[in-house]
Amino acid sequence: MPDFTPTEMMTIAAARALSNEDVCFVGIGAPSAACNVARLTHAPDVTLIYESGTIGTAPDVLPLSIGDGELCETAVATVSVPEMFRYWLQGGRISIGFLGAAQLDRFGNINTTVIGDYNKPKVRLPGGGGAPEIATSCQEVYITMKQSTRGMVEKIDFFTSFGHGEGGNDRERLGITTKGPTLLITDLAVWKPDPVTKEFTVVSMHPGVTREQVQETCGWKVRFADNVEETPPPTELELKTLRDLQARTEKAHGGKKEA
Amino acid sequence: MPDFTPTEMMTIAAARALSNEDVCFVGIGAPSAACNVARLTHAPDVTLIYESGTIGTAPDVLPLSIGDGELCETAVATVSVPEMFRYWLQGGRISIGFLGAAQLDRFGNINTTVIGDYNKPKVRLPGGGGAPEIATSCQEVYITMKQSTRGMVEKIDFFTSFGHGEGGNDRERLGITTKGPTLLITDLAVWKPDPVTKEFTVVSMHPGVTREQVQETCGWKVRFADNVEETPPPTELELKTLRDLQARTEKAHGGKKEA
Amino acid sequence: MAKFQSLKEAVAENLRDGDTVAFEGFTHLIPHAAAHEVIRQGRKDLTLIRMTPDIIYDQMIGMGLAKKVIFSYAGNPGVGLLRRMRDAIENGWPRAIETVEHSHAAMANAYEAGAAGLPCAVFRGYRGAGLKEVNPAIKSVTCPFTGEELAAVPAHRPDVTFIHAQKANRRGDVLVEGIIGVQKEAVLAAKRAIVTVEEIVDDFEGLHPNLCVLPHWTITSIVHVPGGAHPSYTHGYYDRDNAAYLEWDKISADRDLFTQWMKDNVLAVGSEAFAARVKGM
Amino acid sequence: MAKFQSLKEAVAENLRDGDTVAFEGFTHLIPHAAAHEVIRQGRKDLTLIRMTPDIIYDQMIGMGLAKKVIFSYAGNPGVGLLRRMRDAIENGWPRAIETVEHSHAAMANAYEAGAAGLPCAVFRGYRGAGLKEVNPAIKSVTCPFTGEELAAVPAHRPDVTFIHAQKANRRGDVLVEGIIGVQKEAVLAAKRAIVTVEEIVDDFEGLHPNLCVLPHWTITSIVHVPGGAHPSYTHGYYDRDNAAYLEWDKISADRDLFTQWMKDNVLAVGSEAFAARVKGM
Repeated sequence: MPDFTPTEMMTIAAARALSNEDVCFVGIGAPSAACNVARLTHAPDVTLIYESGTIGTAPDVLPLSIGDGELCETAVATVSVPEMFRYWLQGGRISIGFLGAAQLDRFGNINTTVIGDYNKPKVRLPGGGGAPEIATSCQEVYITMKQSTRGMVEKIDFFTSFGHGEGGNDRERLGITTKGPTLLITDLAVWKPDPVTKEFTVVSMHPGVTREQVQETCGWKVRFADNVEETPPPTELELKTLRDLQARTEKAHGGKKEA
Repeated sequence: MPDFTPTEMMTIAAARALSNEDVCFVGIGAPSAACNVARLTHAPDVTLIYESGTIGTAPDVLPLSIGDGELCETAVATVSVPEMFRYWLQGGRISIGFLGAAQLDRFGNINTTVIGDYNKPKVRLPGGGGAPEIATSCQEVYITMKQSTRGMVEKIDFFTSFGHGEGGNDRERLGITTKGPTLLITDLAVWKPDPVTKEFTVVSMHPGVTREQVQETCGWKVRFADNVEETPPPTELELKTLRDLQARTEKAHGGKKEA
Repeated sequence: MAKFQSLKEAVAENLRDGDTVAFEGFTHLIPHAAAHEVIRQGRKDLTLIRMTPDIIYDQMIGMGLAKKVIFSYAGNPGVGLLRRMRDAIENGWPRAIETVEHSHAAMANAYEAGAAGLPCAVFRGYRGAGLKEVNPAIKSVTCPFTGEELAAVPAHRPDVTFIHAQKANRRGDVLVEGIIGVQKEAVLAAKRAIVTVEEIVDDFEGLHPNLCVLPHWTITSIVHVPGGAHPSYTHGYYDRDNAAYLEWDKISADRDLFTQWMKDNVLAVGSEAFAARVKGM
Repeated sequence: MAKFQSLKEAVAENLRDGDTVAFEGFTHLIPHAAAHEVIRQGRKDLTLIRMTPDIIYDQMIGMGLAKKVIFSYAGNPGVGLLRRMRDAIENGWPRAIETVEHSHAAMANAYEAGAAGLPCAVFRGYRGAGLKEVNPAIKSVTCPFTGEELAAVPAHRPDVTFIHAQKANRRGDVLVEGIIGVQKEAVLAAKRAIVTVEEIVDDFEGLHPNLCVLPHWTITSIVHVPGGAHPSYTHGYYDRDNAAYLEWDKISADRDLFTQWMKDNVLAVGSEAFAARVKGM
């Protein structure tokens, strides 16, 4: 088993959740790395869409923004941003939306807007961007984030995007027909919502991770599935693909001025 | 003064109403000929838009349909039909909409839908196409048609597109802010709406035309302006431009199979 | 995911009696070959959606396939009236058809709303227009900010959309160029989309990024039918057969002449006949 | 009709204190040179509209030009937070600003509605989202056919829109290529539109018909500013200066450092400085 970091494990576990048939709406950071590792390993035909309007893109390095030039150069087509949000996202064409979170609760509700009160924020975060509609228009939502008690909280300060509300059939009650968050991949574990309560439940822990570590880094009382599996460690190919991608990215984004 | 037909006079009088600053939404038949004669004579910079999505087009021959290939080949840009109707027509970007009519009343209301009852038509005409919104979204509407008591009627059978309703400030009452029909050009005369009643009034008769002829070919009691002018006859250049255009068109549309 | 198949297979697998179907192409790229295959397979009780019914629906209506037509301009462009459609409306021949009539703006917006996954389209339209009185599918919503009353029509959501396009690549992505009409919207609004193309190429290498390309996962079936738009045209391949449009006015004026023409030119031949029709155009 | 003029003239003639203004470009083609000219001319009390405020509005806000920002994602893309915007919101430095916050979908739809001449945009959005509770500009309409409640937001109608584009021709038509974002919509929604371009060419001969071209009669003013998007990029001309985005995180972290940087790099120089900044990129 090769050495790997928890973040690498998180990215690779997320990559594995994607298939050739998926059409993914990709955010920046971890989701982008995961989607491109999938594309470069087991899912060469996965369709990656960035909200800048680039459809079916295949960048050689990870973009720094969701609108880097390479996304357009390698895309099947690049459409306007209104079209992206109307025809492709709202039109129900996206199977998987990837979201990150500053704060997350056990029902997959996400806050990336403010810490503290909205009108007098302690910290003004970037806000939702595409997230409010990604969360409800994609057929499913996958969430990736590193675990911390600051991030995984009992109660989020602001509902940037809706997951399962207070659980159960809260989505249906709002008339939302998509599945919402069906997968949470952290640096320690893989979580899935309980079929009835919709509370995220640990179904797999990454190699060497203990239940105590998962609980210590999570702000709510963690539920574990009856049979918690061990996440298969990264393969040599997965790890090499991710590291090569990151090395290419590092080199490209160092900026030509410094070069 | 060269010889010319009433239809030629009509087309040329319509052409003269256009300027370099105009952005015209062009229908097929007489309006298309008029717009292109304007472009080929005194208004080389007039912008012609066809509802097929072709913006700023400059065809060498008149199209048979509003979507002929040459319209696209010579256009500044060709956009989708939803964009054409949303951004360009509804967006208020068109200064002049040209409309023809199967039936017209004295207030510029047009019928191209049915003769007789809508549900049991005597004659099912093509319908409105773009006309209902051209009539209300263009800054002004110019109407061209040949006079006949069948066409210029006391009461139209169907309101395909709205002119001045029953006159006066009917447009304002419906919340319509555009001017509506401001010019009617027939094979016999030029008409403008009375500033107050909005009834079409003859302001100019084509060379050799009498008041009796205008009245005989019109189904309502015709109002004449205090000073009815004589339409200046076609110039040599205007006539040559129109006839050359029509000759080129005839040749192109005869169809290559017969050629 | 796009399947490459024959027109016969594509129609047989995807279009059922009673379906709501759109054949789009705004003057340009009208999918005539596909319509002829549908006529040969004898589909019944179709609801036909199309901005400009044109010759293509005149033929389908005249052959009795349609129970309802949703449209905005029923003319033979630049020529005159659609005589088979008129005969069905005025005289019920060969069967009575229901019509749902809109303006172009409403139809274009309804496709746009369908592609956008919305239940209805909202636009500024039909002010003072008579269609509001005769078409119950025209309603309104009020702008919650200004109080303005805007028109609303149901989104188009066809069971099947047929279009004709210039090219597909081997993955099944489709390129539409020139007068692109409402084709992208009609495809994205539909449950299933069938595309006939002039040409299948290896890849779209070198294509400008902002062109109208429909990714393979938006298409159900791709069929190679050179000339498949005739007598409409395909930008970059062949011109509009204006003479055929003029000729249609005569053929369609008479029920017997029409019936015989359809037998000879549609029922008795296959979609491979289209290639010859555009030779030299 | 587009006038060709200097950036100084274009800003002086078209932008007034108190105006509502959009500087658009989705990561690509952000009109930095135009923003710097506005800062030099010291416009006040602006309402700034932009999906992603980015460095461009961080600078304008930090220099005290803005009284209100309408936005959907206030981050330094791929880097982190916008520190000058945060300082204004959290601490009122250099002045308090009002914020009107939307989702990307809402902002994109609001531009689309502005271009389409509508008073509001209607879309399926904000379901279960907290912004509905804190932004009174988010309302709803009910679909008259299905009863579904849809989100509605006011259309964007800026007094002035600034964009940067690849090319203008001598007539004043403008070509935008690559990631086209909401630029066409932002221009068509605005009362006046100012476009900085990399290059002015004689004509657009040979251009594909379906590209994003804004005709000259939709543009108020065209200004030739090579490099005018830096540190954003212009597809076909120069790449994104990612290092500058990373560096901004440090500059903007400190009020004094920021102020000094703005003096040296904005106030003391002219728009001709941009060409040098993209040399070799």
